[in-house]
Amino acid sequence: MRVGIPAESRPAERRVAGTPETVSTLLGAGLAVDVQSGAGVSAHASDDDYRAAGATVVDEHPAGTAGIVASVQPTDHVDRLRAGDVTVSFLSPAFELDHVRALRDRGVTAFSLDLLPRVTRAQTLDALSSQALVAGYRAVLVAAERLPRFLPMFTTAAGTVPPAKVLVLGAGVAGLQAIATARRLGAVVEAYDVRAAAREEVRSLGAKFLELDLETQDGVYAAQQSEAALERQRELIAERVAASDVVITTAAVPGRKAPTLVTTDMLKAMAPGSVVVDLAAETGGNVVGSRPGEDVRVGDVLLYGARNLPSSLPVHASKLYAKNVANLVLMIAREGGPDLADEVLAGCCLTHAGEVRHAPTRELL
Amino acid sequence: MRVGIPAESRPAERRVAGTPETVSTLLGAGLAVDVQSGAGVSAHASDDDYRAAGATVVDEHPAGTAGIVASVQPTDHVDRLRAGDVTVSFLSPAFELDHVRALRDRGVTAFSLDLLPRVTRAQTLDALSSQALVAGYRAVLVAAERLPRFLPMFTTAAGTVPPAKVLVLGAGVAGLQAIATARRLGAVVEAYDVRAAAREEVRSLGAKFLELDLETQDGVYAAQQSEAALERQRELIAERVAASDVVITTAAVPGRKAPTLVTTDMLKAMAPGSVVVDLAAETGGNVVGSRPGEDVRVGDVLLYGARNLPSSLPVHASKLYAKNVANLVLMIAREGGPDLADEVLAGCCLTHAGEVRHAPTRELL
Amino acid sequence: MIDLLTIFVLAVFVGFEVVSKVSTILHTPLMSGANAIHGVILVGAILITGHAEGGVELVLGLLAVFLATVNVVGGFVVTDRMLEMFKGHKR
Amino acid sequence: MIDLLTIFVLAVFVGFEVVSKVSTILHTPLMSGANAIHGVILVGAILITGHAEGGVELVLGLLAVFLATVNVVGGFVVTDRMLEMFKGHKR
Amino acid sequence: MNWASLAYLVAALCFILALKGLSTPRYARVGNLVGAGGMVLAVVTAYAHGVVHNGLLILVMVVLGTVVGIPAAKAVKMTAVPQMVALFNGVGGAAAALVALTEFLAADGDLLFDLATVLTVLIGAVSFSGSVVTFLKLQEIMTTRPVLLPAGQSLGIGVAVASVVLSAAVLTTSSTALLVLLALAGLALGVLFVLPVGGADVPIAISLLNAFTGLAVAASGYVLGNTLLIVAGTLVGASGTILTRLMAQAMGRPLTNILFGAFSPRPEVAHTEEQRTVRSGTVEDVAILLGYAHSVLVVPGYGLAVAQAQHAARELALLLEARGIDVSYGIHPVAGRMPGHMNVLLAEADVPYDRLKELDDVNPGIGSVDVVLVVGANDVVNPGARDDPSSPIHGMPIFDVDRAKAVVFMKRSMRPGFAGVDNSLLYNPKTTLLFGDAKDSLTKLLAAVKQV
Amino acid sequence: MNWASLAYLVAALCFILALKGLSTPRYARVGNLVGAGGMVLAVVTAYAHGVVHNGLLILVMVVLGTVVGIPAAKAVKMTAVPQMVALFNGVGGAAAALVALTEFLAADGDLLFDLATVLTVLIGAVSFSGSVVTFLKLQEIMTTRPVLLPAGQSLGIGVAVASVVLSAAVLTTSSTALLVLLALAGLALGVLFVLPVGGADVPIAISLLNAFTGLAVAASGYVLGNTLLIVAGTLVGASGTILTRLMAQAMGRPLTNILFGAFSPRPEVAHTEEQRTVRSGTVEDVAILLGYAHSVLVVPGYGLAVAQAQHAARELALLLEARGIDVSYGIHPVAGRMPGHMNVLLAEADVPYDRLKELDDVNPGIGSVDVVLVVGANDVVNPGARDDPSSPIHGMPIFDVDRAKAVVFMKRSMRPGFAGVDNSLLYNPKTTLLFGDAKDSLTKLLAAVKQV
Ligand SMILES: NC(=O)c1ccc[n+]([C@@H]2O[C@H](COP(=O)([O-])OP(=O)(O)OC[C@H]3O[C@@H](n4cnc5c(N)ncnc54)[C@H](OP(=O)(O)O)[C@@H]3O)[C@@H](O)[C@H]2O)c1
Ligand SMILES: NC(=O)c1ccc[n+]([C@@H]2O[C@H](COP(=O)([O-])OP(=O)(O)OC[C@H]3O[C@@H](n4cnc5c(N)ncnc54)[C@H](OP(=O)(O)O)[C@@H]3O)[C@@H](O)[C@H]2O)c1
Ligand SMILES: NC(=O)c1ccc[n+]([C@@H]2O[C@H](COP(=O)([O-])OP(=O)(O)OC[C@H]3O[C@@H](n4cnc5c(N)ncnc54)[C@H](O)[C@@H]3O)[C@@H](O)[C@H]2O)c1
Ligand SMILES: NC(=O)c1ccc[n+]([C@@H]2O[C@H](COP(=O)([O-])OP(=O)(O)OC[C@H]3O[C@@H](n4cnc5c(N)ncnc54)[C@H](O)[C@@H]3O)[C@@H](O)[C@H]2O)c1
Repeated sequence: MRVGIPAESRPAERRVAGTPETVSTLLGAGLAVDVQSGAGVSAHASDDDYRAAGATVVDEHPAGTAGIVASVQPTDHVDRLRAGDVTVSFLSPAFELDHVRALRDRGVTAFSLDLLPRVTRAQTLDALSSQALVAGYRAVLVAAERLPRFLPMFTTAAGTVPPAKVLVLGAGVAGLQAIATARRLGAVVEAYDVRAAAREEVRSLGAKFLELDLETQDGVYAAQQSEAALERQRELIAERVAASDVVITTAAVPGRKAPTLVTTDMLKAMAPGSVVVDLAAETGGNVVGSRPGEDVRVGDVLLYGARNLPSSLPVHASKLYAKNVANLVLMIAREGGPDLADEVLAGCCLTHAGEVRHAPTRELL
Repeated sequence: MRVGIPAESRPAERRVAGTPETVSTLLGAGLAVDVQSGAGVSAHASDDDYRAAGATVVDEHPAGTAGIVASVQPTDHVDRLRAGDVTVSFLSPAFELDHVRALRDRGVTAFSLDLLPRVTRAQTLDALSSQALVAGYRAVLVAAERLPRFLPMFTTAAGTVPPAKVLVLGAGVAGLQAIATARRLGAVVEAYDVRAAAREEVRSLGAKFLELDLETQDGVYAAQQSEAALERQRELIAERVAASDVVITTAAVPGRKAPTLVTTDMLKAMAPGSVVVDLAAETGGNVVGSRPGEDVRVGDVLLYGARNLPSSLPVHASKLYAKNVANLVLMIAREGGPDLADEVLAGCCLTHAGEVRHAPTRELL
Repeated sequence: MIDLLTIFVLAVFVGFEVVSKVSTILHTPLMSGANAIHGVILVGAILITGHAEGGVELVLGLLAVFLATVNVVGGFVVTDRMLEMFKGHKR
Repeated sequence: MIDLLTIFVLAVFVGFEVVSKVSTILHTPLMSGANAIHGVILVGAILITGHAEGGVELVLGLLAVFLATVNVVGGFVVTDRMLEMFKGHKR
Repeated sequence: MNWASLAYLVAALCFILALKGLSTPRYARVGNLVGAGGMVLAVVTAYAHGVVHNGLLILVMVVLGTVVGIPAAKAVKMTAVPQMVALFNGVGGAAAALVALTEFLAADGDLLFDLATVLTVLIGAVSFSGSVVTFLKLQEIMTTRPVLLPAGQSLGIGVAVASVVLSAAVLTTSSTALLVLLALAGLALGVLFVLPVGGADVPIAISLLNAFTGLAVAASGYVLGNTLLIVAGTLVGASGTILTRLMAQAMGRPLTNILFGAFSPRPEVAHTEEQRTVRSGTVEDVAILLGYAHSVLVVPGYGLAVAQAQHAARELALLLEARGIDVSYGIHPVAGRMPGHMNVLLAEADVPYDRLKELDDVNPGIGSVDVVLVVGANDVVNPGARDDPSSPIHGMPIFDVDRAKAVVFMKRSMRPGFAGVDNSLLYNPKTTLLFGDAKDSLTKLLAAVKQV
Repeated sequence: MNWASLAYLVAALCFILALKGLSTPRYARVGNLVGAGGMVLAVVTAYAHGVVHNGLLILVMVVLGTVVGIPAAKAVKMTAVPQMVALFNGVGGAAAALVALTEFLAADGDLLFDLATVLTVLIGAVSFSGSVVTFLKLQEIMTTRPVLLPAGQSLGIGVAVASVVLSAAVLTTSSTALLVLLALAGLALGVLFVLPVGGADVPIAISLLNAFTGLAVAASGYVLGNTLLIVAGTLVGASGTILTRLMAQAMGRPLTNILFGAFSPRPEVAHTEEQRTVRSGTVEDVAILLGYAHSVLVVPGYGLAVAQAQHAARELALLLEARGIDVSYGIHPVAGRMPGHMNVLLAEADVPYDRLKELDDVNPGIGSVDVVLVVGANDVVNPGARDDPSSPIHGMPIFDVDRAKAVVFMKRSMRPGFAGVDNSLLYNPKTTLLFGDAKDSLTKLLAAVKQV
């Protein structure tokens, strides 16, 4: 079977779904690999590197020639895909309904990494985690860059600089990594999450868990909360937001618009020069007024809406993503084609044989 | 006596020589303070804040009205200064000879913080140190931001990311802080400096000192090296530069052009995506081809020439600088006017009563 | 008599003090070693048998000598085997 | 005689063991306490004086009683004073 | 004073030094040898100085005893050593009783002599029969569970009272028959004493019986007027008592339960724990395990993070390294709760990167690792992920720490990890569990390793 | 066996327990009281049971001794305690010698009796005169420096030989006159023994003389046939010997130098150190100082960074905090070699920010800080910066740690810090120096504090 790695075409996407390293892996498993020329340029992998690893470098997008097309963003050229072709990417189906329809109509078997069930066995395919790791790390760098203050404390002959206070809202993978990175840089960190398990996880990174008088949730993912509950949460965290120099929000509920946690009034109560990074900006935003990829000034506060943060670390984000993809491709190709009885593959299969298999997406269509 | 704090006018200068905090200190010592309107805006100190601290907010530049004008960059409006007026700022006399002449001719008593003798008693006035602290910290953030890789190591289900290798050349105040910050972020750091004392200082931050087969220097400041010695140094460090993901150079010899440590060939030998930050770009550069304030691509390597890095952290850079300035002003005003018999004041007095008192500058004129 | 009592009291102290800081891993070897030491009853057995004039006393005495010898010999040997793990390893 | 020797040997062991782990700060108090204890020579002094039939023996004995008493009383009191720093402070 | 007394004194000295040596790992072996040397001296002295008749017969018995004792001691498997010690202890007790009995037959003495005789015979008999029963238990010739006789309590009290009455009778009548009866009562008492003692407590009972034998020997010393027996017996009695208490403490067993099992009205119900047994150790055990290892692998997990034990782990590793032990860290890709969780913590504690090993670095050579220290990890070392296809975590790669020579597992309880599945490694005979907060345990371990 | 012997045995027991108690801070006081109790029991027993004549006179002397002893012990300044102990020790030695002499006059005995007498008299005399000389030295009535007599060596050897000859003579002749002569020789020997001992070694000499007195008392026990004296004397002799060795070790002095000062051909030249003396302590001293403190201030400096001792410092602080001791860190603005040097390190070791105190937080209340732990700092605690206008660092604000109750200074040598100026704090009587690499010292301290 032939695996195709296209060059990404969406704006500001600097990652690539295959690296020379994973090309070797796939070849070792008996697959052939086509890489579109220039696919790895932003991730500092040249066509020559791919060739050295054994890939065929092709000029055209591999849709229609490769049996499996693996990309970061939803594949271009759906019109060239043949029935039975397989695609692997982040599909964000809720935001890409047209694309999903096209895939369905052409009889493509589309796997979306954002639907992957988070069972132990699927950890090596878990691209949501690997990219959230990147996002969490970058979020802190982005904030530190924009902050007119130090994060760490310094006692110097010219006076003492207190450590910056960082508040992280949402302690999933990205949130935890943000906590860890901010702590490394010497900030005083506190964090909040609705899930009960988060308390211990936050503390396990040496940060303070914000105890709010709110109901907590069990389970691995957060469930949708009522508007009343969110309102109450906003009230309770307002004071902590005002006391912070940096706020990083990462709250998400899978398949839903991100919950609104920070209002404009709350921003205005922050000290001049404070920075807020909204990692959920692309899915509706945790902060009112955040715009993906833009710096917005709210009074004397800077609000940055994240847009594809993993792309800003293209080498390593690609390394991790490509590894996830390769593991998934190997699983798909194991018996010559995807075994949809397998819990993991079934979970992340979006369309197959003319059907949308993911129930929430089917409902949206 | 009246102290004037102007708004800085040079491009990209975001610091201010007085903060509401230091205004209070100066007032407490019986001085009056004029602050030019908008002086603190980039450092997030509003006119109201200054007023609240007791300063008079004036519309005009305080030159000619205040007895002591304290600024970050050399004062504007030298033509308005009166004989006997005092100025305090970073003067970088070697690069500002016209300005020095003007000060001398007008009979101004000008103190330059970059001439301050580094004796124990002067530590609270040591703005070179306080601003180098900022520069060292920012240099790492700037590099981390530009690096397409992680600095820290991560062992994850999608593979292991090795820690970035950071090389710091020159381990003065800025270099040491860069070492510390890079280590905090999880990088593997090695450093080199010509001064013998630097070995232990580098190790005291948990980093590795690069042992080169070169002569070391004693003393607090580095002395000018011969071109042959520098050539030999470049040869020896070439291999370490090539092995590094990030290089931060901070080497300086007071009053001289910065030594050239990294050549274009050395840059080209680095891995694609590597980042080099040249903190000495404004004084001639440690890296061939660096341009202050600009990102230069050399092959697949990014070379950033630093330009006024402290300004990119305006709140805290101003806080520290203003404290240094206030301490100096208090020393100047202690007996109604500067006591030039005092070793510290004498050391940093550039012009006085129509004379250039700093010998090296006098020679340059 | 008071001397024997004094000896007893002092020996109790020595016994207490000498083992009071033993580490757990040595509990069993120490027990075994102490066990071998109380095999010193062999001395008593030899003395009475050496003075026995035949009959019951001799038989009992000889039995005692046999049993005590087993205690002594077996005790020291088994202790030594247990302690092989501490044999000459570094430091 | 052998009993006294045994007592001596055992007492040596007890003496060694009992103080072998003393911390530096207690060196002086321990020395002082031990000093008070050897004032037990007072017992000897009382015994010989109690049997002395007058003359030189009585004088020497009484002198010994006096000196030994000073040793005992002074020793314990001064030790106690030294140890005041360890008085009932926490734990 | 004669040369024999002096030789006995030297032997006594050897015994003291032997016990002293046996209390520290470094000198334990030498100590045992010194003890054996003292014993040879004592026996030779006794033979040369004290034997008037029967010299040859005695020699024959000594040779016989040696011929029986050495092979028995050499053949026994290391796992069967406790029952062997019990047996040796029993014969020692019997010998003491016999010696006193014989002397009682041969000589007349005052009340104190009789008292010492009574004590020797009684305690020696108790020690003998008790040791035999513990032997049977440990050898699994009889059940290892506590044996609770019907009316065991009344029986125990009855025999105890009978012994006291008989003792008094012997003291007043000096009757040999009564003394023999007393010996029988002692035998019964020994059996009753040990029967209710269950599995794990048996070694403690052996230690106690050992101390008893020591006392019997000391008492026989009074009977014979032999200072060496007094000193050596007392030494063993005293050190054995302390040791028994230490052992009970180390195992967390109240000594009184064991001591008075036979006399307590409602004996403790045998613990109905799960079938699978776990072995939990003390900090000292682990310290010695570590102190004598050549290579140690630390496998940190989420528990290390929860306990914030990274600094403590690092300190311990440094200490071990300073002793020339090779320490590395096995970092599992999904240890903790976020990617790189362990990296962040260990970097904070300044663990050098080159000490961090991944699965592929570790697993091939794990068989030669002496001790694996699992610090708050669980799922990532669960052999079920490798061996049990029905396990929900089957297929996740793990550290094969069950293939290392020994495993120390630090956690707070028997609760499972994130995946909620049971971990067979906990029940592995190679595994020593160290319960408690990881930071606590590591800090204690640090102190304990310094003592080794 | 009579009640008196039993009472003596109990008293002996009390003495053992007393020594045991005196070896641990927690039980030291109780130990001393137990010892005193044993003494009262022994003395009352002796008086009640052993006195035939002169009862009243004895009582008078005891009262007299008490009247002299108690006020002397109470009045003495804590700094003068060593010489007081020396004096008490001396009178004890004298008493032992007198007792033996008196018994020699009164009774006849065999060779062993004579030998014991000779030993008692000789050792008692040495102990007496030696103690008196040490008293004079410490009280500074005579010079504290080593006194090196011309021909001191030959004199010492001469007197020693004379003592041996005299002893042999007494044993053969049983002459009282010779015994008195021997006593005089002993007095001379004591003086010669102590004269060459200099300043810091004097306490070690006292401890040795103390052990001597113990031995003299034990020997007198043989003379009188009193077991209590034997046991108590031996105890003191043995523990005193060990203690002397420990003291010499703690001070890093080779014991032989002190022991054989009088006999060594070329006595050590008196150390010509600077006039100012420093006090260097052991890890145990500092551990106890810390263990009994309420508040501790850690002042880290460049040396902490050089030693990379931040983790060790943190561990120690945690241990102290766990004991309820208040620990904070004094962060000087220019500690280290770059602004914020200490911040970086302490953050790495995860020291909470709220424990970091600045100059203004610390100095006002520093008088109530029990112990300041200066870890590799120097210039930032140099009182010269405050007090000495001629100092090159005059004007730099410092931590006024010289105003705290006690200071522990950890560094490797007497070398100055960055500024190259001498630090008077090193010579402050409040200061204990702990030489060595800061990390090493802290790690040892950690272990030692756990023992306290
Ligand atoms: N790394 C990731 O990205 C990620 C993300 C999500 C989930 N996971 C999952 O998390 C698991 C990670 O495995 P793991 O071995 O690191 O952890 P684990 O399997 O969750 O086991 C952690 C163990 O630590 C013990 N523990 C907790 N607190 C402790 C304390 N204070 N002191 C001592 N022990 C303590 C717990 O036992 P006691 O309660 O008995 O003390 C528990 O058995 C895997 O199942 C993985 O799939 C990983
Ligand atoms: N913070 C800044 O920005 C900066 C910059 C430049 C200069 N300075 C100057 O540096 C000084 C800082 O004061 P400070 O008190 O921190 O340091 P310091 O005065 O330089 O003293 C450091 C002390 O640490 C000891 N030391 C070194 N290595 C050690 C080790 N491994 N273990 C134990 N002790 C060790 C040294 O004594 P031994 O050799 O005897 O061990 C030395 O006395 C000030 O004079 C300041 O003006 C500061
Ligand atoms: N099984 C595995 O191996 C595995 C691997 C990685 C992650 N996970 C788990 O997946 C879960 C989700 O991780 P993720 O990063 O994908 O989450 P996510 O991106 O879906 O959400 C981020 C976080 O936002 C939180 N959140 C939602 N609403 C919130 C609100 N109103 N206020 C505050 N916080 C709110 C969520 O609880 C979540 O922790 C975690 O529990 C993580 O442990 C499991
Ligand atoms: N006395 C005080 O209180 C005090 C305060 C702050 C700094 N200092 C000292 O001042 C000194 C200089 O600090 P700075 O930051 O101002 O220095 P700087 O900016 O003048 O120079 C930076 C570093 O570059 C090094 N350098 C020069 N040529 C080099 C070459 N060819 N290769 C490698 N390195 C080279 C120098 O040795 C110096 O360490 C340091 O020694 C510092 O400790 C003293």
